Amino acid sequence: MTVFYLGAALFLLATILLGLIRVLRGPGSGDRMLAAQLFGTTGVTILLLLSLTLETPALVDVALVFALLAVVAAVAFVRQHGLPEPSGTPIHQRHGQKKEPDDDR
Amino acid sequence: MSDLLLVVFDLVLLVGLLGVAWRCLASTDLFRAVVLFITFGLLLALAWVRLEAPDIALAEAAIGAGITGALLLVTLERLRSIAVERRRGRPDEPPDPAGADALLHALHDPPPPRRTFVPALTFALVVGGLMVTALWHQPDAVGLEPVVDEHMGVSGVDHPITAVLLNFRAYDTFLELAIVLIALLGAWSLGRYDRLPARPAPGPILPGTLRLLVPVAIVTGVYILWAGSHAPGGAFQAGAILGAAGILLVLARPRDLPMAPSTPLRLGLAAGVGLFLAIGIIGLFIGPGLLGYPPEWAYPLIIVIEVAATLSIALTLVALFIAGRPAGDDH
Amino acid sequence: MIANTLTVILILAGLVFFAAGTAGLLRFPDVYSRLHALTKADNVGLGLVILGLMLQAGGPADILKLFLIWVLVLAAGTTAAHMVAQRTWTHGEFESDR
Amino acid sequence: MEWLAQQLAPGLIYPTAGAILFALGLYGLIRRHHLVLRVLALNIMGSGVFMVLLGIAARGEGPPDPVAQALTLTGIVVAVSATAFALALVVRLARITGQAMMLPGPPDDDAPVDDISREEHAPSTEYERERRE
Repeated sequence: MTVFYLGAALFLLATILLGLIRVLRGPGSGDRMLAAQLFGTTGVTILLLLSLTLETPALVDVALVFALLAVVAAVAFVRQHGLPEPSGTPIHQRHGQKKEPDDDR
Repeated sequence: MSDLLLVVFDLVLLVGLLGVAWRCLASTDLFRAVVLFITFGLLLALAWVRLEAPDIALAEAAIGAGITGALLLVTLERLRSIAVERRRGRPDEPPDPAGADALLHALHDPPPPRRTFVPALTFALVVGGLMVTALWHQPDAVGLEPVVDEHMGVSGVDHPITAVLLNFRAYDTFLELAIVLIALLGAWSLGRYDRLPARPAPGPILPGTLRLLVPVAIVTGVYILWAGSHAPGGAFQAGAILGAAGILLVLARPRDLPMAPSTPLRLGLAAGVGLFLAIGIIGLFIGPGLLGYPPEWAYPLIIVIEVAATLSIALTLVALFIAGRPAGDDH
Repeated sequence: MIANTLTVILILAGLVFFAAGTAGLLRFPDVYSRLHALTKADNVGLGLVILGLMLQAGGPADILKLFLIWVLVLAAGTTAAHMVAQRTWTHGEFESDR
Repeated sequence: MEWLAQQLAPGLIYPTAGAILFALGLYGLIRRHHLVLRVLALNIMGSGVFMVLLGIAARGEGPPDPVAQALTLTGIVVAVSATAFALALVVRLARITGQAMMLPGPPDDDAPVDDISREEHAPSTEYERERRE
């Protein structure tokens, strides 16, 4: 059983390293943030599997903290452009313009 | 079989860590560097787990996932807004001539000039090589584990790391709390800038998540603080979790909250250092020395100090995140 | 024995979802479809692994903690996906590579 | 196989990787100019140091050295507050000079500070306004 958990953790670690390609390539910042979010979930799973492999129950707490705080980076990400919304347009109106007017970059 | 897999796991993890650090420092796009740094923190927590340090992994989880990432992302936002403001110029002044350039540089760093390549590489190789040789020739030692183990009986707690932090080497922890406070004073001395404006939540999901997460974060923080006396956990980790919850609130608040009243805020920020010092001085007169406790009083005193330190660390982290003096206190 | 077999099956199924999530992240053409791959596959993957681990847990407290982790990750995943989608929708996609 | 597993024990490879991380951070610190990247490089150097400490603490049989772990915990909290302070300084510098960069060459040591910011950086309207107040 230990070997199985460890193998599963190793597999998940490999998926993280593969997913790094998306962070490196982008192209948009949304893609990068999404990849980081996926890594967070994968990390939680690895920690849970390791807690059984290494017989350290405290790792479940570590996983709990990761799960709890995974959202903070995403919320900080959406606060980028914390500037007031340009010209106060409703959020969905500006879809369809492929490129933003360069105003708030 | 299991040993072999562990070795493979270690190697893959370390290769990943080094690769992420390398790509992070080689990025021209700062946002990419920050996301890679967040990933670096995650992998680092796994490395601490492999080094049998769940306490450190817990702290890294709270700080790496919750605080550093948000701090860096918000710093990028501040830099961008500064650049945008400069480019727009003020209505009563001509626009900044360096404006467009400044915007380009705000979130991008051009590749470094080639002439620094050889000296930097040589310097880093020499330093790294010296460290590696020194490490390989260092003899194995048991360290201080037996000494700590021997004295666990008088420490007042059951978890060796908490015993070291709050009893055997209490002065380290005391000075560390002081440094955290000094960092905050330094940030405050820079003025009252860059308050993040409150924004209405984009849709119903964020407020709902907040309503779930913030109470759970508070309960988890208290749980981690309580667990510290007998298992991995303690004041730093709890403080970091509560601080991250506070940062989440600052980031996601839909409207401006009333400013924290000045005096209680300052009392809370200084509570950890102050209480620690007070108890330490009392120990000088009735106990075994400065920052020492009589063994029978050790447990309650440690708990009191830990609660105060948790509060102070959490408040300080949030205040460092906001990075400006509270408004209206210097008029 | 039965519990062990079930655990192995559940975790393997979870790993398949993780692999699918990563493949989607790498192969899908734009950020919205990647979002889709990630939030579906990833959370089900974690759910299956946690279900498998619950069978090995020591007591009700451990089971509750595992369940709480899953709920928290679900909430975080939902929120993060919504935030990223909203941001991309309003601010356009390629601003990171200017 | 046994021999290999023994050679690659965590007590050896993690400190080595820590030393490499330190060197990598140093390299980045020297070469990159943007201050946020420099803060990241400093953080990576710090992580390398922590990894060396914890790796050495985990050597040998039995539980790891709690003193080294406690020191690392202290170090992490100090590192995060120092990072926050450094980032606040970066933002302040960007407000004053318009750039979050270290300039490639050293400024003239004899020049008064005001002159440096005026000559080497963009002219800073905000800085001026502040001084007028």
